[in-house]
Amino acid sequence: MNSSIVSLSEMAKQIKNGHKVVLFKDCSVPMELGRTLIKQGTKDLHLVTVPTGSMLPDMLIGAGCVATVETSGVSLGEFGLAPQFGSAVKSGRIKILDATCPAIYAGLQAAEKGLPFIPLRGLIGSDVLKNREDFRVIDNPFMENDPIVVLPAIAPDVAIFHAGMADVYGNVYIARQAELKIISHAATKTLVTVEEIVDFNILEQPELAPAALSAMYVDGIALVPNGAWPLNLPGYYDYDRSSIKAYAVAAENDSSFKTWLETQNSSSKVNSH
Amino acid sequence: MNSSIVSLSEMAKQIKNGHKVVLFKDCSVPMELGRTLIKQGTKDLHLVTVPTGSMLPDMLIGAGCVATVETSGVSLGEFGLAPQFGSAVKSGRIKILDATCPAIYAGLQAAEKGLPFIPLRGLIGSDVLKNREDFRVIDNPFMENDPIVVLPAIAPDVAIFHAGMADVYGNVYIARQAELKIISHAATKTLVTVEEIVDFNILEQPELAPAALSAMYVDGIALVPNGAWPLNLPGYYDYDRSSIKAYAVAAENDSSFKTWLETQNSSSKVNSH
Amino acid sequence: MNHSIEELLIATIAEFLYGLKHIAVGVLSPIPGSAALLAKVRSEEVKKVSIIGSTQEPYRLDGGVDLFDCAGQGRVDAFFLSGGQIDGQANVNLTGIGAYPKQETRWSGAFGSAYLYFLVPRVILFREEHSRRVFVPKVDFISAPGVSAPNIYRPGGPYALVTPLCQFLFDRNKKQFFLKSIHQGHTLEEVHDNTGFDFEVPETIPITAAPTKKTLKLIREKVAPVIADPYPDFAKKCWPNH
Amino acid sequence: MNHSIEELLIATIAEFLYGLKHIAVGVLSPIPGSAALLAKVRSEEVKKVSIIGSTQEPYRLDGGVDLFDCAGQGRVDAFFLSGGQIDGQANVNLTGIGAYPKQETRWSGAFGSAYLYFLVPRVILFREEHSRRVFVPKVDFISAPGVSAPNIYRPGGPYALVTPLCQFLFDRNKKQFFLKSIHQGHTLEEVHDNTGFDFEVPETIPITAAPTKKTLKLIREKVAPVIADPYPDFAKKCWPNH
Repeated sequence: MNSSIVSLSEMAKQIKNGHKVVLFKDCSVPMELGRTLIKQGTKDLHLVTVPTGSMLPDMLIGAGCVATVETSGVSLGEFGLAPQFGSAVKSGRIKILDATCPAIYAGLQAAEKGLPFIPLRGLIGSDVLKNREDFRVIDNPFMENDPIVVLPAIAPDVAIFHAGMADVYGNVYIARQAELKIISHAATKTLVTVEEIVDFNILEQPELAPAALSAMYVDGIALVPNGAWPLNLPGYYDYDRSSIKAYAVAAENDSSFKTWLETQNSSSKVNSH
Repeated sequence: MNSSIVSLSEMAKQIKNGHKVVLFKDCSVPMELGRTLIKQGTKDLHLVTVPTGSMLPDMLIGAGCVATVETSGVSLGEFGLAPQFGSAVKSGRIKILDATCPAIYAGLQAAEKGLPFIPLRGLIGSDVLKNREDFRVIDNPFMENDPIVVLPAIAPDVAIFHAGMADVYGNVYIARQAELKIISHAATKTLVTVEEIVDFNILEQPELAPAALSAMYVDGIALVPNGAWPLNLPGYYDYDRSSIKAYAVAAENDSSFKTWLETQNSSSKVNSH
Repeated sequence: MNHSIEELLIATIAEFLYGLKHIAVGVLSPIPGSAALLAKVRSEEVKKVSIIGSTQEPYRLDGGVDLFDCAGQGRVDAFFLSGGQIDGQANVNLTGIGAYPKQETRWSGAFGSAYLYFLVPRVILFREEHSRRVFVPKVDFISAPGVSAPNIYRPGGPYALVTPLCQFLFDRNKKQFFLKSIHQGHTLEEVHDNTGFDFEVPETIPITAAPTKKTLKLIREKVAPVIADPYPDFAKKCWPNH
Repeated sequence: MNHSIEELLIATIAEFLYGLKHIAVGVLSPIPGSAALLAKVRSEEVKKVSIIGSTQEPYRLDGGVDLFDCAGQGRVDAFFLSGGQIDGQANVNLTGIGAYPKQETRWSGAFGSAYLYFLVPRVILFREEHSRRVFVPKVDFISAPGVSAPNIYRPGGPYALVTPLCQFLFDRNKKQFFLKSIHQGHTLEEVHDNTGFDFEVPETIPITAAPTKKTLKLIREKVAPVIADPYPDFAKKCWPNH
């Protein structure tokens, strides 16, 4: 048994005002943890979206939890632009650090490897580069007249995600979301909500072990069934399209967003829908 | 069905004199392909051992197939030093490019990402660095007075390894040897010998897919049961300790090594032991 | 045989893709996705079509890093980009309108464009709206530049631009679009009226070839059922009887 | 309670490991491996012992890159190195004897030493042969340096050196070994006779503490059965009755 199993509210308390929090975009989005952060009134987060973000960052921004967004793009996909993100950028309420997808991955991989920086092709001549004071252009040390961008490591305070299965030993099964290893290695702490906690050791199952995140990298696990709702979790549940659509509509203006938020706060949908 | 399924001898012919060939050390060693290379008289290989090597590079060096070894160490482990490697280094018959384990990984990961170079901590002050003209020390662009080593990408012509299972679509199951993805991504071509070829698509099995190397990276698959003998393959067979020991003894001097080699060449042990 | 505008666009884009080994398609791209699938069913050389974000074999990739690494290795031959604004130097703006950072209109962001536009040899620009709002003299924000100085490592870049009115090729030396053909029923005047940047025009302007009967059959029978998985609404709209 | 020299070395090394979260052990290291396991059974703070190359849970790592990345993240607290030669500045030679590259004797190579020696806070040097052949005034080849200039990023480095005769601590400021204790039955003269480099000697030299009854019980009952998996011959030799 592992002492890393905690309640959702205990987990949320480990995320402090001002923390740099890294979020993976794909089907591993800890929506219920996000709602809990809003309820507890977390402020001034620096979100890193890997590499892009959708409803979770938009909702956190709208609720006033966020000071900075480091991202390659925030959008609700087929449900349109991310309205709260858009209005926060426009008003200057949040600081935006625009990147490009592989730059986010590369920065996290640098932190994973303990490198202070990592090079990346592309970017030169873009306004993305022009507006990132923390990106540099150096000469390739191995070739004359070959400028190349170098990116600083991205070392978040906390990685958070939702997964299907953890075990009582603190290991988490991440299925095909291999990038969850990168973000967990890069972050100081990793907090995971899961659909189920099993008694057997995931690492001792030869077919599961290759897609397991070792307990060494996991600082907290909370049992939160439907914790990605209304987003999806492959093998467990699909998108709840009408709820996402309702969000997309509500988020279009601040007063309907506020109303939507109050509905969320007054009753968690997670264990009842 | 995939056209990448070939015979062992057709596969061996794709490895040309002078090729840079990358070998993974762990329980994925394509010993029978190595013996086939010796039989076909391949010359002047540049071996990259990931990150170290054992019997296969020693045997290839002894048989005269190798011009250069790029390695963090060659040894027969509990069976002692690698005798043919040692004598070839001493005589100057091969060029040695000494590295340290994470430098080999980092160089391959640079190639995997299409980066011309990658930084690495450590190494400064070592004679490993002093003797690698292709490693450089630069100033960390993000911090004053912080010298750091940069390594050129390692981009092999061919990656070769042995695995348990491939499918008829050209995908290979690599189990927990995640580094096999790195070497295959870094190499121009990847050639794989396997214990079995299955009819179902490995990528369509949710539990197998995370540990599968996609056919996109696989240029040839040959069915070679016991292809890692006398080394091991987890889930299939253990080390054949007496055969390795016999090799370690035979390799101690050139004449007994030659005798051993002739025995190997006269009859393949692979399908009969 | 009658065809829809979508079928014309699919067939037109596919012409740029035959013989390429690996074609990658971004999210929310049913027409480029269909074109890539058409290229695959028509061309044996096309070994892989990757649809970013797909969870279906054989279209998925091995996670998010895989696409970018694969492009870095030179293993992605074609990709598609769009833009809220695109200008005559093929600069693409996916970020927003107005003075950065507090833009009047903020779109999503650069996504992979600032990297893939440099690395993928054939980047096909595609936009379903052909207007002066989209095709501007100069983009407000360069999410990814169309051209680079000669010393910049850039094996990739813009190759063509396809719209509902016409198709352009991009000349990387002249740093300019070149009108390749106008679709049936449209005129050069219409193209000029709706394009905010200058482009080269050939002496005689071909009409875009209509998809052949065989091509249409392949689109309807082989492509439509596959693209219906990621894009059910698109497939229902285009091929209501299939 | 009687104890073997191996048990003394295991207990002595374990003293450096209590309270550390993650201890990693290289290949062919039964005594350091046993010491790490002893530290784990005695100390709740020790969360993970990684044995490089082990295919057994919970001792395996997630592949070969994992150890080095983990050390780069600052998540490996202790590691062990040995050397064909070790000198008084804690330089380690795993590469060979004679003029490089055509060395008279070529060993295997630097392995991870040229990296881990910089990154892991407590690197314990261990060698079962205490002789002037091993402990030289200056190594022929620096596979990994013991000390670095102050501007070199180096959170890690040599911490102690344990041999069958004695144990040293390494003083990173003075760049010198300091004799911590001599094992029962050995003398300072013997240590000097067999050590080719200078080291500091305290005024009174303690005798290395013998393992307590409780420690021996833990070694024999908890450590021996586990270390027997990767090292059956070692376990059989040390604990023939277990």
